[in-house]
Amino acid sequence: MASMAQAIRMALRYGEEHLRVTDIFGEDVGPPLGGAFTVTQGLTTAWNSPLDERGIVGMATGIGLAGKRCVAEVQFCDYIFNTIDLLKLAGNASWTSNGEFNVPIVIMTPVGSGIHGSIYHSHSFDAWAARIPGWKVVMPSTPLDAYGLMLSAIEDPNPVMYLIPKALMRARGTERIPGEPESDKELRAMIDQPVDPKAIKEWKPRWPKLQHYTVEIGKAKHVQEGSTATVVSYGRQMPIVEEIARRLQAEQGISYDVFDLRTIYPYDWEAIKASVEKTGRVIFVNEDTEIANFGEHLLRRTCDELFYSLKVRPRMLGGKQIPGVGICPTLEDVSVPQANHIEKEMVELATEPA
Amino acid sequence: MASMAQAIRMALRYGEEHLRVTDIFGEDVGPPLGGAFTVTQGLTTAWNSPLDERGIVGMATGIGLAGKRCVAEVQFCDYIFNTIDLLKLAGNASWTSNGEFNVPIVIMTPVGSGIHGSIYHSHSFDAWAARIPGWKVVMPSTPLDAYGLMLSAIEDPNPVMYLIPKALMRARGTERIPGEPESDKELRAMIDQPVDPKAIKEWKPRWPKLQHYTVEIGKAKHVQEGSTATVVSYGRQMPIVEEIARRLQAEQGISYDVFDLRTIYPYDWEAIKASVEKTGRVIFVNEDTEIANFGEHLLRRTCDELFYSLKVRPRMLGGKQIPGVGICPTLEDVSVPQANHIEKEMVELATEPA
Amino acid sequence: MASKKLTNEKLREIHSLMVEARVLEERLIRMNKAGEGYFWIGGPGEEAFAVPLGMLMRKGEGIQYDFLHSHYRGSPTILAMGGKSIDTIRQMRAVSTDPYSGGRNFVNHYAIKKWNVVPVFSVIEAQYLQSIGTAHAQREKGCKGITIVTGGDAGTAEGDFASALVWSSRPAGTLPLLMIVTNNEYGISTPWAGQHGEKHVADRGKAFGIKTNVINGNDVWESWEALEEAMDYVRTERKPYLLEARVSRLYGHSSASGAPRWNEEDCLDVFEEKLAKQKVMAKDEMKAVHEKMTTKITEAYKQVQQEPFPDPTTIYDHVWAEKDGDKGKDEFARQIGIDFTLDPPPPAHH
Amino acid sequence: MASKKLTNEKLREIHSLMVEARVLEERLIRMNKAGEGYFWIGGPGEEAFAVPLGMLMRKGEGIQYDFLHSHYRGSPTILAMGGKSIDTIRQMRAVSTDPYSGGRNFVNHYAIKKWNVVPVFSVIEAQYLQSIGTAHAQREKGCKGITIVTGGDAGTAEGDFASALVWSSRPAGTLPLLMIVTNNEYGISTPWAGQHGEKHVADRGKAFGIKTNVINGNDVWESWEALEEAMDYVRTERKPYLLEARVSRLYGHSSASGAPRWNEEDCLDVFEEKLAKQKVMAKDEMKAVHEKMTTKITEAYKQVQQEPFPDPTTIYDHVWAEKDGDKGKDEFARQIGIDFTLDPPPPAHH
Ligand SMILES: Cc1ncc(C[n+]2csc(CCOP(=O)(O)OP(=O)(O)O)c2C)c(N)n1
Ligand SMILES: Cc1ncc(C[n+]2csc(CCOP(=O)(O)OP(=O)(O)O)c2C)c(N)n1
Ligand SMILES: [Mg+2]
Ligand SMILES: [Mg+2]
Repeated sequence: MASMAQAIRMALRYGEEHLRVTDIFGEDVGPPLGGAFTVTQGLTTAWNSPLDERGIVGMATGIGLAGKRCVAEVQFCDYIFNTIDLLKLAGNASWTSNGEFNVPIVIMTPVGSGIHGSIYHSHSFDAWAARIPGWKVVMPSTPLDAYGLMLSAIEDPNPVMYLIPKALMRARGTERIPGEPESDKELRAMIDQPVDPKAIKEWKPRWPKLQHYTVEIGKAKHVQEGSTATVVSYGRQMPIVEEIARRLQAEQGISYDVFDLRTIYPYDWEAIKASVEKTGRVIFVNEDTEIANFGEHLLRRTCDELFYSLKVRPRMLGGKQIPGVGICPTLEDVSVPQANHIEKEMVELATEPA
Repeated sequence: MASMAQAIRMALRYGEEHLRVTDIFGEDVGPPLGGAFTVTQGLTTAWNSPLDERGIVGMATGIGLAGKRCVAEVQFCDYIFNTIDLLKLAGNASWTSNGEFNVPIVIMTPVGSGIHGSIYHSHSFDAWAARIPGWKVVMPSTPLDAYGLMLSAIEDPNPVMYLIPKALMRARGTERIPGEPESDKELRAMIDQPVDPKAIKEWKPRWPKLQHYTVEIGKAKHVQEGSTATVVSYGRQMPIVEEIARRLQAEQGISYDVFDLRTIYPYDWEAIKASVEKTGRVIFVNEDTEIANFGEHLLRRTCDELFYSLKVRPRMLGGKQIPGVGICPTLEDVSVPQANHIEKEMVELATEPA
Repeated sequence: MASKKLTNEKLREIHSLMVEARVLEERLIRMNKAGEGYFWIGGPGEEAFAVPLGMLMRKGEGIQYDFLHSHYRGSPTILAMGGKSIDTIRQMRAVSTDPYSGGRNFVNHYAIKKWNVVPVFSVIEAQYLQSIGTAHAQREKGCKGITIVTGGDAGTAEGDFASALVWSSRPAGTLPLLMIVTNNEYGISTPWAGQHGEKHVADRGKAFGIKTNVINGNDVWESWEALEEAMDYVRTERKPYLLEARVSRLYGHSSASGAPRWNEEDCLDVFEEKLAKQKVMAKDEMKAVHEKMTTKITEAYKQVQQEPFPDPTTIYDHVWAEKDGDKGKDEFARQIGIDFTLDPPPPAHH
Repeated sequence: MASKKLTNEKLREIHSLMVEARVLEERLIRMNKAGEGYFWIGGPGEEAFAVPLGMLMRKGEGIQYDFLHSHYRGSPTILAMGGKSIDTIRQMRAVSTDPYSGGRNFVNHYAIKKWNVVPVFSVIEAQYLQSIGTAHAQREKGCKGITIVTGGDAGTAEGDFASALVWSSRPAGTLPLLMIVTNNEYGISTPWAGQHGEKHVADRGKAFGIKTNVINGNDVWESWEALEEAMDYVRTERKPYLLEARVSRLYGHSSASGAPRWNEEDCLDVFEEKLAKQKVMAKDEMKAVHEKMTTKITEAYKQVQQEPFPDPTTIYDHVWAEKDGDKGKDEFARQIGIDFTLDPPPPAHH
């Protein structure tokens, strides 16, 4: 199975071949590196930008205003924080102009902890992005969703923020991407750039026959059916939640209704609502800092509309409100929620007397 | 009574005279204008910066790192969004350096709607600021608090974000600032710069004998005692909430426990907690956009710690999640909560059957 | 510095547009003072430069035509392109018929898709960053269109101005970008002199090998020629050009400073004197133009007073690109929390 | 370009520091490859320039001394100032004894209050913006201290570099600021040539009237002289100076690119050859220095391996400035939601 990095690479290839993408750019996005995480290797329209995130976001916005489609990368979301004004502009161009212009662009950026990234390779961006109206915000947790969401993001006539959980960049999924060859080795040989600098120059990817496969923006994935408690997560915490839910079902017979939100805005409220009406128990899990966290929004909306269906207090699990994630694992492990913390909360949620 | 603009001006004067403030700066902060809202008129250490918010925040951070004290202004918080990375750095300098350095600075900026400011003079910044660890964040709603919070902000050895509700800039309070003369006219004659450009050159302020008066950062103001329902707000919505609470008490005998939070981080949880334990009903009111809103955090914490004390669903009232506040009042009035919306929610909160 | 290129007919056209722009702006200022519009900012004093700019642009939609990323002093340019005064008055009054923002934005914040006038944003200097994107889109082979961006002198202190210099002169792909700075020697109340160590803003282009020019933007002929030269260069060379035009600011910064008339050189006076001297137009003729425009603008103003304010529920329109005639409404946002449009407050202050 | 100013004693001191810095960095790279530290980035290849920089600084605390806003390649400068190799190894290993960040930050991210070394941040070019602030604080009358800021070539594309030029050359108050760009012709994988239209970064200072210089930073003598001249100028004139040093990047960008040895001019080889030729040091002597440093660093490395990782609860320390010995703990943050430090996961991967 393809890794998430390979999946996004193939989606971008599909984009430049079939969806009119003219530019894929950012710092070290073009040759010889093809992206800090190999995501843009071998692409025809990939090019290196100056080291200037404001320029990157401005460039993307302008390309969109000119009616062309591009995918721009901010190398790490940790370095996107000087562009919030520009993201706001891209998000409000349609609204301020009363619909004269739209900005059909994608900005992708790796987010989150889990690679010992220290203070400046561990930031999250989901809550921040949710605060910028006019953007759609997506975040895959599997390679197949990564592929499908990227195609949807490119096709969407609005700006789409595409967040990549960097700790899952190399993780392989369980579902094959349409067109992907059977063997991982074969796929690597076809689309992974060689490591040797000399070999890179000669190298040309051989792309599989990729197909049009999309994941609708705004639709959560019902990862596991259950009746006792609802768990809503996305990104890096998603596979952790899934594993715990599966295990607790097997070991303790607790039945979790598990959702991978996939889209942060506009999120799949119908799915959450139906589930919480059924279970009366809910937890929202992510790793962004916990004050004015996006999970707090979901919890508030739960109180707005489902308060009297709740059997126990609704929960939100996020990262601690501290200035950064320290590089030493003893620090990182207590700064953002780890499997043991998530499990404990999930158990409490399901077993707290109503 | 002094207006809020005059109160802050006097506080800054006290700061440069008694609290070692060496620099008060920003766009149009120095002569001849003395600030877009007259806040910095007549100050000895006020100077005009280049038109560069990143430079302003960087300059302030550097002054703080050098151990000096300054107050920098971003002319409107609408133009602070290209500096979030720098604000994060100022906020994490102490933490990343494990305590080697601290950054004792104040950044002040006008926020919010209410002056027909259209898309770019109506932004809020409270939820955003709450997402930047290492900062203390304050927001006065009266001139006296504005004075006391500014002195505390200057004295604090940490970076303090001082948010000024611009719609209240000219509002007068009911409590006199220590040292302030009895007559408003007298105060104006002493510290308001003349409007005539020629007169400005000659003009020198006559400062009243100002006194050391502080409002502790982290302490809410218990604006009105009550037993039925808790209302927590700050900034521009505060006087609106107060007026409604007073009126509803008189007209309908509803007894509200009303708090002016004043500090957004670290907020006065003890006060909120004690009140909600008493009333079992709570609403958090502000005007920032409602997704990942700071009020949602307070609501989440309420669910964390007080869920089983709640008699009815907890509420949060914020601005709509749209790309801006339109200039036409027909638009502004339905984009951020107005008195009628706040009143309706407050009544529902208090009267919903438990 | 009278150019021979400008025929008398063209000069009359320029004069008419300059007068219309001036009368329009003065009406906007009066409206603001009368409380019929909450904020004024605009272009009086920049007409001699800004009208030729609008006339010289290759006007149309798409990358084969010129893109304009304008600051908020662009009314003369928009009129010269063919924009209607009444539409600017509509934006000032924030009525629903405002074609540029539907009653949402400050006046002189244009957005005209069919002429590649991208939205004017209040955020100083961000337009320079966005301009590199439309210019990049115009690097397509055989493309004739160029991108033009305008901004003030003080704003060049933002790093974004430097970014435009860096990106437009990249050896890996130079951009067909005409960067214009209108230097009125002020940023609101702050004089240029204390804040800028460079003699001319334009000098900053030189290190990047960018062609530059500094001109008197109060002179119609000089402006016309400089713009023609710069546009030709950018259009044929597909390389950047940095043009600094020294201009006046005739009514101060904006309504925030009261918009009083300043004692600076008035490019319209200068132009009219030269037209008279060169016998292109008689004083009487000019007066007639002023009267005609005054009547036109007064009528437009009166009409706009009859037009309705936007419906509250329009706040959700065009959050998204339109799809199947849905006006890009964000119904999702509406359903979160309380929908204030169900309960708009009484119109106390309209 | 051998200067007479450098005595043999000084040259030996420089040599010793350069060797120590090099051996240190090579140890850090090995540690990273062995999984004893998660990320490496540092300064091998910049020693000929960076060691003189550290030696020439006016070292101390407060505005009378020089401030250093360094990028992440500053290890030779810090050693030259008197920093201990073992402390850098501690930061690499992220142990609790790391004096610069308590096990939080990437290696070579210094912060030394007593020598005015402000925190090194990973955010490229932000240091140029912060440097204007310490420089401004040094505008105080009679102040002798200056501010020095360092960064790479690619980073100058950020608007922040331009902001430093603008702010430091303001006529209303020029700044005693020495801006240094170490140009290794790369930003990670991206060659300088495609992204920069300017011939020299330093040329960008000229429009602002800023004094500039471009030097071969691989040469100790040239670096020493250029730095001395630049520092003298800034210190006495209280004006900015922009110095570009061409340097090598000997182990690629960072551990992210595998940190292989690159085939670029090695300033240490160059220096040693010249020292031998000039008979300042014999090859044997130099070898002894290498051996001594290798031993020193190996011992330090071994000691650090014995040192503990930081306690989980320290994540709340120093959020705030310390008060009454409270370590600036943010107890408030701890009490929100769940305190993970009560339940740290098993140390699977330390
Ligand atoms: C990023 C940003 N900062 C501040 C402002 C507030 N502001 C509006 S106009 C202006 C001055 C602009 O001066 P200049 O660039 O010289 O243009 P001019 O108005 O003189 O034409 C300022 C500071 C803004 N709109 N955007
Ligand atoms: C604002 C920001 N953007 C991106 C990065 C990721 N990054 C780290 S180093 C680097 C290249 C820096 O190149 P240069 O400025 O030439 O310095 P050098 O590493 O070559 O010394 C990049 C892009 C970052 N740290 N900060
Ligand atoms: Mg100006
Ligand atoms: Mg470099």
